[in-house]
Formats: sequence, C-alpha cells, structure tokens
Amino acid sequence: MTRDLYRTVRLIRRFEERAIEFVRSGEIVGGIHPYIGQEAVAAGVCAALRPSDVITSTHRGHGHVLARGADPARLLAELMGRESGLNKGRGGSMHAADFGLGILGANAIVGAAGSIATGAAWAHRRQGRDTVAATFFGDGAMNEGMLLEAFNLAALWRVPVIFVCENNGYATTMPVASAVAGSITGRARAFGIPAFTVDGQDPEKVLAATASGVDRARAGKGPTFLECTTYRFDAHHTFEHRTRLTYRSTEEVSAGWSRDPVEIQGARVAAAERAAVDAEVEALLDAAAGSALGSAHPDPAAALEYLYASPEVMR
Amino acid sequence: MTRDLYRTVRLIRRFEERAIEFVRSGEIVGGIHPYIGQEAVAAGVCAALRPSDVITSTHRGHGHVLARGADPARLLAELMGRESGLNKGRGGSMHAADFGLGILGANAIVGAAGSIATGAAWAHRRQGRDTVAATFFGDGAMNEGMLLEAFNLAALWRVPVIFVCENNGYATTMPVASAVAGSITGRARAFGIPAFTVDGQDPEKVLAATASGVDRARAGKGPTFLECTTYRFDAHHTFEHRTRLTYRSTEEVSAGWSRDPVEIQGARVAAAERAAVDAEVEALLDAAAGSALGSAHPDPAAALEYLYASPEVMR
Amino acid sequence: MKLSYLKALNRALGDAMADDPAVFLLGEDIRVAASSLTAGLLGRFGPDRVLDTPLSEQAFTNFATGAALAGMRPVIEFQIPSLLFLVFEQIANQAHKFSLMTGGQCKVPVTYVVPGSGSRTGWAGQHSDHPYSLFAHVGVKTVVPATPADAYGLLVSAIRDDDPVVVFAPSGALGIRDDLDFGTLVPVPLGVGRVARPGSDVTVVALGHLVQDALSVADELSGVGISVEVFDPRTVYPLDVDGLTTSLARTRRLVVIDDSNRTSGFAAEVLAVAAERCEFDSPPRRVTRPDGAVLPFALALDRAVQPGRDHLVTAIHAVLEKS
Amino acid sequence: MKLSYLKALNRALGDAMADDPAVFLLGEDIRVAASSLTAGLLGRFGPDRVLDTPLSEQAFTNFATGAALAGMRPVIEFQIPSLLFLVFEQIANQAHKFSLMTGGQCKVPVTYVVPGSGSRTGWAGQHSDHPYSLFAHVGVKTVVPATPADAYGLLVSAIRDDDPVVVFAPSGALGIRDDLDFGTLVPVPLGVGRVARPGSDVTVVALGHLVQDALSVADELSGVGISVEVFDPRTVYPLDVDGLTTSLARTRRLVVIDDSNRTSGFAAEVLAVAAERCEFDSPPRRVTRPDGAVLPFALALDRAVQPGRDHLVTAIHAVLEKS
Ligand SMILES: Cc1ncc(C[n+]2csc(CCOP(=O)(O)OP(=O)(O)O)c2C)c(N)n1
Ligand SMILES: Cc1ncc(C[n+]2csc(CCOP(=O)(O)OP(=O)(O)O)c2C)c(N)n1
Ligand SMILES: [Mg+2]
Ligand SMILES: [Mg+2]
Repeated sequence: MTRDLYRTVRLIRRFEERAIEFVRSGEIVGGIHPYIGQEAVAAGVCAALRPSDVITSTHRGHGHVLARGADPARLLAELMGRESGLNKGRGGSMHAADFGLGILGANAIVGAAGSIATGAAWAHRRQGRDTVAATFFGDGAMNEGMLLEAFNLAALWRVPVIFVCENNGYATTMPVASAVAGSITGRARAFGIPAFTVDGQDPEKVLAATASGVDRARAGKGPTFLECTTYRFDAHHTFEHRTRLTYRSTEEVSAGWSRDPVEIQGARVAAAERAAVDAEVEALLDAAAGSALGSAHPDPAAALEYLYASPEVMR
Repeated sequence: MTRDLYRTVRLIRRFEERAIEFVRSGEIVGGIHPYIGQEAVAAGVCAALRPSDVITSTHRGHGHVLARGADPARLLAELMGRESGLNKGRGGSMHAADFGLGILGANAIVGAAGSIATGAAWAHRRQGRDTVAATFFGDGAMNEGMLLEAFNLAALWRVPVIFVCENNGYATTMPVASAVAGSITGRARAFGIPAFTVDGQDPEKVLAATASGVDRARAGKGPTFLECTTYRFDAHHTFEHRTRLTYRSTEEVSAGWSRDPVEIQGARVAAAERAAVDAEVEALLDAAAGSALGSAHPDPAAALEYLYASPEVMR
Repeated sequence: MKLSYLKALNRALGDAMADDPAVFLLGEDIRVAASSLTAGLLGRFGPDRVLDTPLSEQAFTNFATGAALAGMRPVIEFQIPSLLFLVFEQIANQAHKFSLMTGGQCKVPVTYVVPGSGSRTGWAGQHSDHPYSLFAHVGVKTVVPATPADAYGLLVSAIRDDDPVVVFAPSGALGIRDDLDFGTLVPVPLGVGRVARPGSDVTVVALGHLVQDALSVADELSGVGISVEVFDPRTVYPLDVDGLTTSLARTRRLVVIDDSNRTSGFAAEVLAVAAERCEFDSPPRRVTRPDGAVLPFALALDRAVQPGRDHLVTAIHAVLEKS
Repeated sequence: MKLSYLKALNRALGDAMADDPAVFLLGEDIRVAASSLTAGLLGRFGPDRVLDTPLSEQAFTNFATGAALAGMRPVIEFQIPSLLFLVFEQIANQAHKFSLMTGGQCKVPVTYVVPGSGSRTGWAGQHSDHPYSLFAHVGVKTVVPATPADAYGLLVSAIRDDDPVVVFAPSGALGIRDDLDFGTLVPVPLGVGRVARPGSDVTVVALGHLVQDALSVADELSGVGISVEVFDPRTVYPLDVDGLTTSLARTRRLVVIDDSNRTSGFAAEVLAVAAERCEFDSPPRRVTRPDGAVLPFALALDRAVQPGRDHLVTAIHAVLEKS
C-alpha cells in the first residue's frame, strides 16, 4: 500500500507536469486546472474504495480520475480531444468520465456533483448493492447551496457517500477565510454528518480517514465528511501562467511546497523502489503521450453524436 | 406593549378568519395560506423593529404585513385584487408589499427572500443608515440552498439582518423531522450566526429575543437567527379545506390549539381592556371589509402597467 | 368510462411503475398526493418508490440524475412551474449534457412533470409561468399533452425515453374528461403531432389546454363558413415539422396560439419553420402571452394577458382577410 | 487610440461608478480582476464598491436585487455563461417580476455581465453556452454588443436603466479593437439597432461577434456582385422591429446568423417578426447552433456546431437563388 500510494501521487504529479507542457505546446487546447500539490487526497481516498464503488470529480479532476485507475493514455487523449480519449474527445479536462471504473464524471459546475453522487449511491443501495460513492469538491463549493442541500439529503436518507472537501485555501483567488463563515467541518456536522479534518498532504492519513468513512457507509450508517487540508502548488488554471494574479505571495507558495505529498509519501519508500516506481511511471507516461498524440481526431461530421441517448424520436 | 401585542395577534387572527370566509364566498380568488396559530411570531418580531427597518415575508405573509403596520383595508383589498390594494391588486396574497412601511414583499418562492433582505440591509448600512432587516421563512425553507447561502453572506459581511425561522412543524405535509437533518439552530450556528430557539406562541418572548438580536445588529455585530417554534392551526392553504390531506392527526391539531397565542397574550390583558381591543379590531375589520369590497377592480387594459420601471425603451 | 386528464397522468405513473421496477417517484408532498398526481401510488408501491423530498429542488433534481446514471428511471413532480427556473441548470446543463459530454457512456432517463403549469387562477406572478419554450430552446425533449389519452400516452413515452423529458400538464387541461376505454390507452410517440380537427382554410397550431379553445373556435367559425384545421404538435421539442408543413401545404394560412411569451417562444419557432418551408396566402399570426408577461393577480388582469378565444378569432379573421 | 472591447466594458464600469455612487460591483474574483473586466476598479473605488463574493450565485444575485430595492445599482459579473442557468429563477422570477407584482412600488436596476459568453476555446460542454434568447423570452432586457463603442455604450445604458438588464459580451468579441477617440464614447440606447453595412440584395441579421463574420462575408460577396446589408440589432430584447423591417423592405431577403440554438432562439424571433410584417422574394434562412447543442470539447467539433462564415455564405446564396 505504501508503495501503491507513492506510485499514485507520483503518477498524478508527473501526468500534470506533462499536461502543462502540452498546454504550453498547444497540444492541449483550453488549458487545465492543475492538481499539483493535492495528489495525496485523490490517492488516499481512491485507495479506500472497491472497484464497484463510484466517484464524482471536479474541474480539477485529473488526480481523481487517475487515482481511480483510469488509463493515463486515454485521459491524456481526452485532454487532447482525441477519439481514443475517455470521452472520445467530447468532454475534455473538465468532464473526464469512465463509467466502466465508476467515474461518473468530472463536473465543471462547482458544487453540482455532490447531489449527483448522492443519487447514484442511493440508487445502488436501492438496487441491493453495497456501493459507496466518494464525491470530491473544493472549499469554494462549500458555499454553493446545492451542495449543502445534498448534505441534507444524504444525511436524512443515510446514503453511503463520502463527501471529500479539498480545502486548498482558495476558490480561484478567494481565500477560504473570506468565503466560508463558520468552519467547513462545522457545516457538515450541522447536517448531522460526522466530519473530520485530515492532513491532505499525507496519502496514508487520507486513506485511513476515508477507510473508516467507507466502513460506516457500507454498514448502512450514512455519509461521512472529510475536510482534507491541502494546498494548490500551481495556478488555479493554466491561464494564470500568462496573467499573473496577485492573491498569494511567493513565500506562501514556497511554504506550501515544503509539504509536498510526493516527498512525504516518497520518504516512506526505499530509494531503489522509489526509483523503480519513478521509472515505471515515466515509461507509462511516455507511452501515454505517444498513444495520445498518435490517436485520431474525431470526425467533425460526428460533432453531435451522443447528443441524445434516444435519438430515434429526433427529426 | 402588552396590550399592543395582544391587539396585533388578535388583529391577525380575526383578519385571517375573515379572509377565509372571503375565500369561501369567492371574494378572494385562489385561496390563502392562513397564518392562524403563528401570530405571536409576526407580532413579537415586528414590535422589536423601528419604522425605518425593513422586512421580507412569505407565502404565509398576512401576519407579517399586518404586524408591520399595513392598513388591513388595503391588505384585504389586495387579496381581493382591487385597485386600492397594497399592490394595486397586482400581487395578491403571496406578494403583498408596502415599501412605504419597509415591507419589501411577500415572496412565493420558499427560501428566496432571505438573500433579498440581506442585500437590502447591507445596502442601507452602506448608505449610512442603521436599518435592520427581519426576514421570515418556514422550517421547510431551511432546506433551500439559496437561503443557506444567504446565511453565509450575512455572516461574512456582518449584515444587520434577523433570520426568523417559523418552525410550525411542517412544510406543507412534510414533517420537519423527515426534512431537516441535524437541528435548525445548528445550521445557522454552523455559519457563525448566534441562533436561539424561542417559544413562538408567546409574543413577549419573541419580542425579547428579537430585541436583543436587533441591538446586536444595530451595533454592527451582524446577523442573529431565531427559531420560533410554533404551530399552524389551520390548513397549509385553503385548498386543503376541500381536499383533506392526512398528514397530522386531529389530536395533534387540538394539542396545538392548547397553546393559542391569542389566549396566551390575552390572559395578560385585563378583561375590559381585552374586550375594548376586540371591539376596536372588529370595527376596524368591518371597515376594512367594507372598504375592500367597495374598491374598484383594476382595468384589464392596464394589465401590464408597471411591467417595466423604464418602459421608454420598450416598443 | 370517463377519464380525467389528471387521472390519466396518475394511471400512466402507476402503469410505468408496475412495468419497470427502475421507475420511482420523487417530489414534494407526493406521498399524501397533494396535487393528486400520485394518488394511491404510495399504498401500491411503498415508500421506497414514492419519495417525499425536503424543499431542496436543486439537489433532488441532481439526485435524480445520479440515480438515472446508476440505472434508475426517476420521475420528479414539481409543484409549481417556476420551480423549473430554480433547477434550470440541473436540467439544461447537467441532465441534458451528460450523454454527449461523456461520449455516449451514459444516459439520463429522468422525467419532470408539472401538474398544473401556466396560470392557476389566483396564484399570481411567481406561480403562473409556462416555460416550455425554454426547454425546447435548450434541446430538452418537452411535451404538453392536450387530452387525457395523450396525457397518458406521452407520459408513458417520456418515462421510457432514455433522455430527460419535461412534461407540462397545463392547469387548464387537468380537469378535461374524455370517454375512454382504459384498454385503448397506449404510449404516444414523442415528436408526432396530430390533426385534432381537419379543415381547409387556415391551420391553427395549438398546445395543451389551448387545443380545446382552438377546437371550440373552429366549431364556432364553421357556423360562418370558415373551415379551421387544428394541429396539435403535442411535443414542443422535437417539433413534428412534417405534420406541420403537411397541414400548411393544404391551408396556406397559419395562426399559432401559445401560452408562452411571444419573443422566441414556441409560436416564434412555428412561424420560423413555416417561413422557411411553406408558402402562404397571407402573413401568419401569433396569439401569445405578451412579452415579458408577469401575470397580475387580479383575475380580469390575469385573463387579459393570456391568449384566449377572442384573440384567436380576431387573428383567424385577419389571416383570412389579408389573402 | 485603439480601444479593445474588453477595455471598453471596463471603461464603462469605471465611468458608471464615477458618475453614480449607487453603482457597485459584485462577483467572483473581481478584486484581482481575473477576467480583466474590473481591472483597476478596486484601487480606484475601494473594496466597498468592488465585492468579491463566495461561490453563492443564487444568494448574491438575490442580494443584488435586495440592494437595488434599497436604492443601489448593482452590477454582477458572472464568470461563465452557465451561471445564468443557476440564477435563472433569481433573475426571471424575482428581479424581473418585482415591479409589476408590487404594483409599481419599486424598481430593480441590476446589470448582469458575462465577459466571455458563447464558446470559449476548449472550455467544453458546460462553459460554452450563449443563452441570450432565454432572457429575451422571459422579457428581461438583453443586449449583445458587437463593437467596442457599443460595448461601452450599451453597458452604460444598462446600468442606468431602471430594470434588470443582461449584458452578454461574447468571447469572440472581447479581443476586437477599434480606433476610437475616448471622447466619442457615449451611451447607446437600448432597443435600437444599427445598419452595420448598407446593402441591397439581402439583409443579414447578426449579433455580437457574428457581426464581424457577417461583415467579412459581405466584403467577400461584394466581390462577386452581391450586396449584403448587415443589420445588428444590438439589443436582443426589446428588438428593434422598425429597424429590422425597414431593412427588409429594401432587401426583401433575410438570413439570420445567431449563436444560440435554433428552436425558439433569437433567429426564430427575427423570422417570425419578418413573416408577420414583411414580404419576401425568397424564404428566409437561419444559421444557428443546432438544436440542443452541447459543445463537444475537441476543437474541430466545437467549431462544427457553431454558426460560421461558410454556413452564412451558403445561406445567402440559397436565398438569392430561390428568388
Ligand atoms: C457554480 C460555479 N461558480 C463558479 C464557477 C467558476 N469557477 C470554476 S473553479 C472556481 C473556484 C473553485 O474553488 P474550489 O471549490 O475551492 O476548488 P479549487 O479550484 O480550489 O480546486 C470557480 C469560481 C463554476 N465553474 N461554477
Ligand atoms: C422553492 C419552492 N419550493 C416549493 C414551493 C411550494 N410550496 C409552497 S409553501 C411550501 C411549504 C413551505 O414550508 P415552510 O417553509 O415550512 O413554510 P410553511 O408553509 O410551513 O409556513 C411549499 C412546498 C415553493 N413555493 N417554492
Ligand atoms: Mg479551493
Ligand atoms: Mg413550516
């Protein structure tokens, strides 16, 4: 597990670094919201899930999708808008989904996915399965009414869902203290949901906290809320690489880097093993890049394919 | 004050009873949401306000509007869709407003008015006034995300607003326990808002609680939340007089009546004085009914008057 | 046997639930069936399939999307039409978009029903909207049945359809009763209109409760030698363009009566399609709510802003005179 | 002096704030001016008049309504067009309805600005909408400026107007730069269109960034002897019907290019108005997004569902051939 968690955070980190390069080179159009710095959250949460569980993700979603086991080549191809992409190039960075792995999609509307995950988890339980859903969102999402409504539904109906708040200190440029009155866990507790603050830079701590929430959920005891305190090392979105926005100091960013999840977990792995993992990851990402770059662009004539699931009534 | 509070609850009670008769006779079209049983809340809250303060109201709003000092004749005329109505017959029961008295309107969308009141209170303070806003809503509204978002804005920006939750046990037919996970005051507290549960059948207790919230607000200390526990003695809406809905027992309703705010406050007033108030109220409502029934119906040709405040650009 | 429109909707729900265990209902006060839409269904199918929700429209709409992604077929009742404004993002931007955005990995078969859309006498400004054109514009399948048989048949088809579908049941239609043999109730395909009354001088396109008005105007005008064809598209989106143009090819004159606002409403679309594809003997006309309409409370004012029979008669005379 | 469209909007905000202390701004990340719309305004007017909001779109939209009821003139920036779906109730059912519902007791002068509406390259399905037709349908005043001068002038007029007004600034227009003397920037009245280029064979109605495309197509076609008139209504609602019909009386041919969906969109309204009031030499045409369009991420697919110059040229040839 130690090694696996390291591999996951390392994979996400290197994926993101490469993706940023592809944004710079123009292979990825529209930019991305880098997950760099927050890798431990995705890694820890997803390590606590079973294959039959489901997740929803966010605009900053690559980490969640990779930690859940999606093929990096297909995720990268998605970011490049290729036919072999997870969503056949139709979704891009903010909508990456892999229903085969229970990834019900990243969502570009902050706060929207919590209620979707709650509905999915409820439905699975109704169908007699012991599925648990994990739904990721940021500190900014804590101010979206529709997410707060979802807490209520999940608590009332004891839905097996883990609410994972990645508190990275900012919603774009808005500091959490200026945006969230009261406390983040206090909000969840107000709905009767057990809520815990976890060190979101440490994958093992995240895993442990998630695992106990998952146990509760599977035992029919309803939702758990985790506030994972973390830090976004890079830009809100790659557009910020061009437009410098002044909302945090370079000192603050350096301090953030001092608790790098890749280093924290890496320190737990023997040097040789770590090197082996790094090499394996690099090879995987080399192959992924090759595969994505070599993948066909979708045919513009099929631009509206999949628009309707029951297209037969359309005319 | 004892007498004034009694007069207010009595006025509201008798107004509602007469309004229900006018619904039955067809003079009021579309029915009303009776406030019977909850009079102490409106009476107590509004007694704590100054003339320069503002309120927002709900679908069950007659009590708030009367307690705030609106002319019963003009409120009744509004319910009858007459030109002399508060809104010139354009609003009806669910939209009664009197901007001259700081009544920014009843609102037919549950949970909507809290953020409107917050904005108004903030604007008054920005303009250098010491206005406080009181905003009424039900227990059902506690589950509307937009209201929860308003709590956050009010708390963050220390807006002088009193959030008055009238917990009458039901949202239409939905019992509060099946609808609100956690507790009502706990939800407000989670946003850092001081929150208190008050006996909503006793106008003096409501007044006292509101008064200290108003003091806090005027002193620049931000919002206060009051959960006024109360009970709706009559139907959710007069349509329920025709369609019997089975969501509460007659025993429960009788138990509710045992704590009648009119009796609770009436017992504090000497019998003779009480009789005098009752007579005065009756005369006032007789006159109001006469005035409303005698008032002109608006001209259908003017159906779209007031649609735009700047109509000159319309063509 | 007389069957009311509202009862037909209720029957459609019951049949759909009996047919497919994936169908379940959620909404406000649906267990006691405050609107009567869900009458008897709690007893028949139990609380697991008839969920009373807190007043959390946004979350429960997305909840339904999530349940649909997991294989269910949720049906949501919305008590009042303006609740659709409140969940517009959840329908137009979430439920509708999942299929394409995921490259066809999933489907979102949710049905949204508003029993009592449009003006409900005395409910005033915020409870009297008829926003079907909005859903048509964003491309969500949208139906507005006019008769009990269509109410049954279109609701069943909506539930069986793999995409989100909004079903508007106009308050002016809920009380309509028709003599029907229950055995004749069948699914009605989405996207297929019907000629509610054949005629040769002018095509009147009408939806929902206005179909009745159009039929009675047609009756009345037949007395003065005017032959009105009433075309009921039934589905607002996708529009039955073939049915419409076939009718217009015959009559070469068009009036649309539509309970939504004029600008960029359903009637605008019908006129646009007709202008693109048909030849006319006179300019077409729209009878609609006025632009920006907010329904005033006072009854006479409320009625004054709704499209009615008088306006329809005037418009029909106008298109006939102009030829 | 070269002035960009985005800078013109920024200047309009600054001038409006300087003119009237009741004007204030709220929105997400507007203090650091993430979108550049509000650049420099925090420094100039202070944090009391430039409010960064939490991600609580519904509450802050109603908050603005409340502030407007108390005499302020709030301007809200929305970062992405689909946020307007999220606050549709708060605009269409609250802000818009207060004046009539209260019998004229109050007004709600709020301006909603989306700097970057429509497709933003690579932002995909949930960030690429162009929902101006929805606001026109419900009767909320709506503008889509095409040039820097109009961006300035319409935003100033929107802020001064006593009703809610939505200002769409298409992402395809933000970068347009014109040579302008700042002294010539003046308010542009709502509801008045302009002939962007006179012509005699066909009227092309275009909005926002598509005006550029229409003008360049007009240029191109003038080379083959086709004289295209480009009419830019500037305001979607209320539509400048006189300006439109005057143009059509001259050209008797119509093509509308419109970045909203086809069904019941802006183009449908233009065709409907034209069909009611004008005579044509050939059937009019619409060049729009397809119905139900969800913009796919891959660039070529995104472009394929947007109305473009090629489609416009084809449509112009079609209306000319058919005469
Ligand atoms: C409802 C909504 N409001 C605003 C936006 C624009 N937006 C995208 S990401 C973001 C900040 C989100 O902050 P947070 O939830 O803390 O997540 P983080 O970006 O920090 O991961 C904003 C404002 C959006 N996509 N959806
Ligand atoms: C947003 C919204 N959802 C639903 C409704 C329909 N509705 C009107 S009143 C009501 C119940 C409100 O309950 P509560 O807030 O407790 O107030 P009460 O009626 O008990 O005074 C409902 C569901 C509405 N008007 N607005
Ligand atoms: Mg954040
Ligand atoms: Mg209640």
